[in-house]
Parts: sequence; structure tokens; C-alpha cells
Amino acid sequence: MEVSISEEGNHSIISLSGDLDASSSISLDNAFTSVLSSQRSVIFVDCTKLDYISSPGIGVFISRLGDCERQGIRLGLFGVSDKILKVFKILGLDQLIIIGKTKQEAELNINATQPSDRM
Amino acid sequence: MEVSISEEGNHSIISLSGDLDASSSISLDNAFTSVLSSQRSVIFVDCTKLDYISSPGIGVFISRLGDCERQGIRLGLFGVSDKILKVFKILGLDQLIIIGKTKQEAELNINATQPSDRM
Amino acid sequence: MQHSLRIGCSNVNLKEVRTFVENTLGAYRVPSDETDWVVLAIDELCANLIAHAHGWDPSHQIEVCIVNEASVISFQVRDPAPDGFNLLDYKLPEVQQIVSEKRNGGLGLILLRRIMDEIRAERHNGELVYWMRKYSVRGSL
Amino acid sequence: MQHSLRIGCSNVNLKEVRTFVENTLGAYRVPSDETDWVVLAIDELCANLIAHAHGWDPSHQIEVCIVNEASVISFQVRDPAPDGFNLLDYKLPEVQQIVSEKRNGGLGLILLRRIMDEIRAERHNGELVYWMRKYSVRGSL
Ligand SMILES: Nc1ncnc2c1ncn2[C@@H]1O[C@H](COP(=O)(O)OP(=O)(O)O)[C@@H](O)[C@H]1O
Ligand SMILES: Nc1ncnc2c1ncn2[C@@H]1O[C@H](COP(=O)(O)OP(=O)(O)O)[C@@H](O)[C@H]1O
Repeated sequence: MEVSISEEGNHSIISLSGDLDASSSISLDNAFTSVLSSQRSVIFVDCTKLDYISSPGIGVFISRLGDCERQGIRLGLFGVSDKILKVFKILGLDQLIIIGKTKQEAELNINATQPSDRM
Repeated sequence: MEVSISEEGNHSIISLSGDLDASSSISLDNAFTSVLSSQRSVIFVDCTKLDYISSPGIGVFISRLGDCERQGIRLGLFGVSDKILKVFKILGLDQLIIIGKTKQEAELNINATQPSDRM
Repeated sequence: MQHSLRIGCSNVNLKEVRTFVENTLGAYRVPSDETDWVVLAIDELCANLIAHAHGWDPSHQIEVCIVNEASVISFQVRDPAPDGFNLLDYKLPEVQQIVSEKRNGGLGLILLRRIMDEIRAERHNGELVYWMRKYSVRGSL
Repeated sequence: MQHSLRIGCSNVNLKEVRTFVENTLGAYRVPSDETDWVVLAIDELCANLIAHAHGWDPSHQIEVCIVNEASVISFQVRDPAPDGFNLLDYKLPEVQQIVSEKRNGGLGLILLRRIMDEIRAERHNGELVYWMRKYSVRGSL
């Protein structure tokens, strides 16, 4: 998996490409460490080029969502394929993290939701 | 299916050969009409050459067992193959009619059982 | 592959039905005790339709089809040097528990159990074999 | 037919496992959404063993096997001119009831249901199709 980070205005974007599995979930975790330290108010994860996800990747999202909540930072995924969405769904986690088809949609969803809604 | 009847001392024997199915169960029923009228105290059914049984054949045994009981006549099957026994078993009917591997065994089983046991 | 037989609605044709089922399953090397049950079930159903739906009218026809549909695929993960742990004895946590603890980990075996319909663990000469099947996974023949 | 892959216990080999499962099921023309689930389940199990049973020691090996076991056979009895009766709506009598009434008849559908694991009745253009499967009936490949 390849991970890249970009920072822009009030938000950071982590872009993922390839397979997020047990061997690569650490890269996503490291990316979170980096963007959390930059303290922007929203973190987007661009999943447009993400081909695969397994439980360690989902585990990173869950634990990092905890950090975001503690720091008052909003987290949104976009470009999530049906194949990846159904893994969240089989675990009943598709409502856990704000997901949009596009960055714009994720942004709208984030603005429509109060931080306190997502406890 | 071929059916033959022989009478000997206190018992009648109905011998079956071939397939006892919806087309042939009437022949078994007719054989019962005949041997019941001869009023011997035991009716054996020789199943040694019986290759197949389906529900109409079992239905004849059930209904004719009723006639036998009313007339105080004992009914026993022998030479029943495992293939045929398992059809009785799947219906929970392997205890319904006295069954022996050989005629001698069926005879012993009949003598060991009082008519009243088999209500 | 599909095999089919049409018969007129008369009890004399039941024998042909049984022979058809027996021979067709024989060609697929189905064991004879399994075949016996199927022969009986199909005979019962046909006898039923012949009598009750068609009043033994031999000008009416019914058809028996046997379809060799797809192949069954199973999966094994074999561990020649297992530790003592048996995944199947492991009590799965609740997803909600993991989420509320914001725990990173513990979802893998939950996914495994939700995906697979059957999972068995067997030891053969020290090797641990996890054997799995998902019913919807079938190969084309 | 059996396909197998051995890997050393390192997470970098999980990709190879996934590719192996995907390609093998692809060759059997398993639809890709079914394949996706199996790929995930096998990945989870292997990741689990790699981490918890073998502590990521790449000198330890585990093996993934995919077995194309047998063919699934289903049965149909097709009635082109059915009466209105649906066998599956019919409330089965108790065998004991039939026995105590010394009734000749009524066991056929009981047998059918005891033998078959699945029975469906479907109407297509006026034709009634009874579709049945017995899980233990499998053809050799
Ligand atoms: N083969 C094993 N040997 C020892 N412990 C195991 C084994 N497999 C699983 N476990 C235990 O089961 C837990 C759950 O496994 P899993 O659901 O895959 O989640 P994770 O690996 O993310 O913790 C592991 O954390 C571990 O404690
Ligand atoms: N296709 C059908 N059309 C109408 N009635 C039916 C049909 N199939 C079954 N039945 C009814 O269901 C009953 C049970 O059928 P079955 O178990 O085969 O026993 P049997 O034919 O020996 O009576 C029949 O007696 C009949 O009343």
C-alpha cells in the first residue's frame, strides 16, 4: 500500500492506494500520527485507490477515531468502493465513520453531524 | 413385483419379489385378503427377494396389521434387507411390525411378543 | 449438465423413473445408499402427482430432471506447527465493545466467522487443519 | 482437484495468499463478490496464525489449500399442467396418527420431506417445478 499526506487549509488528507492489510496498517497508523500533530480540524482519508481492507486497517480507523474525538478533530472517508464498504457493513461499522462518495459529500456529511453525535 | 402365497400348518406365507411401489401395492393387498380368509394364526411375509419399497407398500402393511389384530392373527416379516429396513426406520416404523432376518427369527420374535404388546 | 425423463401419468412408469434416477446418479458415482434415498423421494413425489394431480391419466406427462449444477469448493489453512490455541474455542468479543474501547484489533476472527458458513479445526499427526466452507461459493462445471 | 500454497509466517506474504485464492476461484468462475469474501476470510485466518501462533517468524510455514471437492446435484420434478395444490403448503400428518388409525396412505409426503434437505415449488408460465436438494448427494468430479 502507498500512503501520502497533504495538508490544505483546515484539513489534512491521507490518500491510500493498494491493499490495506496486516502488513500495511502500520503505515496508515503512522500517517495518522503525522496529521494529528498538525492539528487541522478535519482529517479526510481518500480511499479512491484503495483496493482492499482487512481487520487491521479497520482497527486503525477505530482507534484513531478515538484520538480524533479526544482532540475535537472530525474524520471522514471518501472514494470508498462498494467492495470496501461491505466489509464495514458486515461488521455493522458503516455508520461509525463518516463516509461520502466524494470529498464534497464527506464534507457535507461532516458538517451535518455534530461531534457529539458520533460518540 | 411378483407375489406368491403358500399355506402350511398354522401359518401362511406371502412371498414378494421385485419392487413394491404404487403400481404393485394392490397385489400385496389382494394377497392379504386371500391369506386372511384362510384364518391361519400367523402370516409371514417373505421379503428375501424384495428389492424396493415405497409408501403405498408400507401403507398396506399398516392397514393390514389392523385386520390381523382384529382377527387375532400375528404378522411377521423376514428376509428384510437393510435397504428396506431403513425406509421403515426413517418413518420410525421398524418396531411396528415384527421383523426377523430369517423365518425362524421372525417366528421366535412373534412367540416372544404377546398380541396385546403390539397395540 | 442436465438429464431429464418424461413419463405419462401412470404408476407403471414409476419403475422407469427409479431406473433413470439410479443410473444418472450412478454415472456421477454417488454412493448407492445416498442414491436409494433420492430414488425413493422422487418416486414418492411422482406417485403423488400421478395420483392426486393427474388422476392416473397416462395422456398427462410429468418430467423428472437431474441437474449436475456446480462444484463444491472448500478451503483449508494448515498449520504444521500449531500452538495450543484453538480458534474455535475462542469467545468472540462484541464489535460494539471494541468500538467503545476504541481498540485496535480483535475483529479478524469476527470477520472469519461472519464470512464462513462452516469452520472446523482438526489435528492430524500434530498438524492443525482449519477446514472451511462457504455455501454460496460454487465453481462452474 | 486441490490447489495449495505454502508461505512463510510474515505479513508481507498475505498479498500472495490473496492472489492465490483470487486466481484459483477465478479459474472456477466463482463470482467476484463471493471471491472477495473468501479472500478476506482466508487473509484474516492467515494473519491471525502468522501473528499469534508464529510470532511473525518467516522460517515457520503455513499452507493454504483450496479443494474442488465434488459436484452439487439437484432434482426437479416438473408438472406442465398442475392442479392448484401446493405440496409445500400441505400440513403433514403425524406417522403415529396414521398408524393408530391403521390408515393405508399419507406417508409419501412425509418420506419426501424427511429425505430431502430443501424442497421448493416454483411456477414458471403455468408449469409447476418442484426443486429439491439433498446435501449429502454429491457427484465425483
Ligand atoms: N493462534 C493463536 N494463538 C494464540 N492466540 C490467538 C491465536 N489466534 C487468536 N488468538 C487470540 O485471539 C485474539 C483475536 O484475534 P483476532 O480476532 O484475529 O484479532 P487481532 O489479531 O486483531 O487481535 C488475538 O488477539 C489473540 O489474543
Ligand atoms: N398434487 C396434489 N393435488 C391434490 N392433492 C394432493 C396432491 N398431493 C397430495 N395431495 C393430498 O395430500 C395427501 C398426502 O399425500 P401423500 O403423503 O403422498 O399420501 P397418499 O398419496 O398416500 O395419500 C393426499 O392424500 C392428497 O389428499
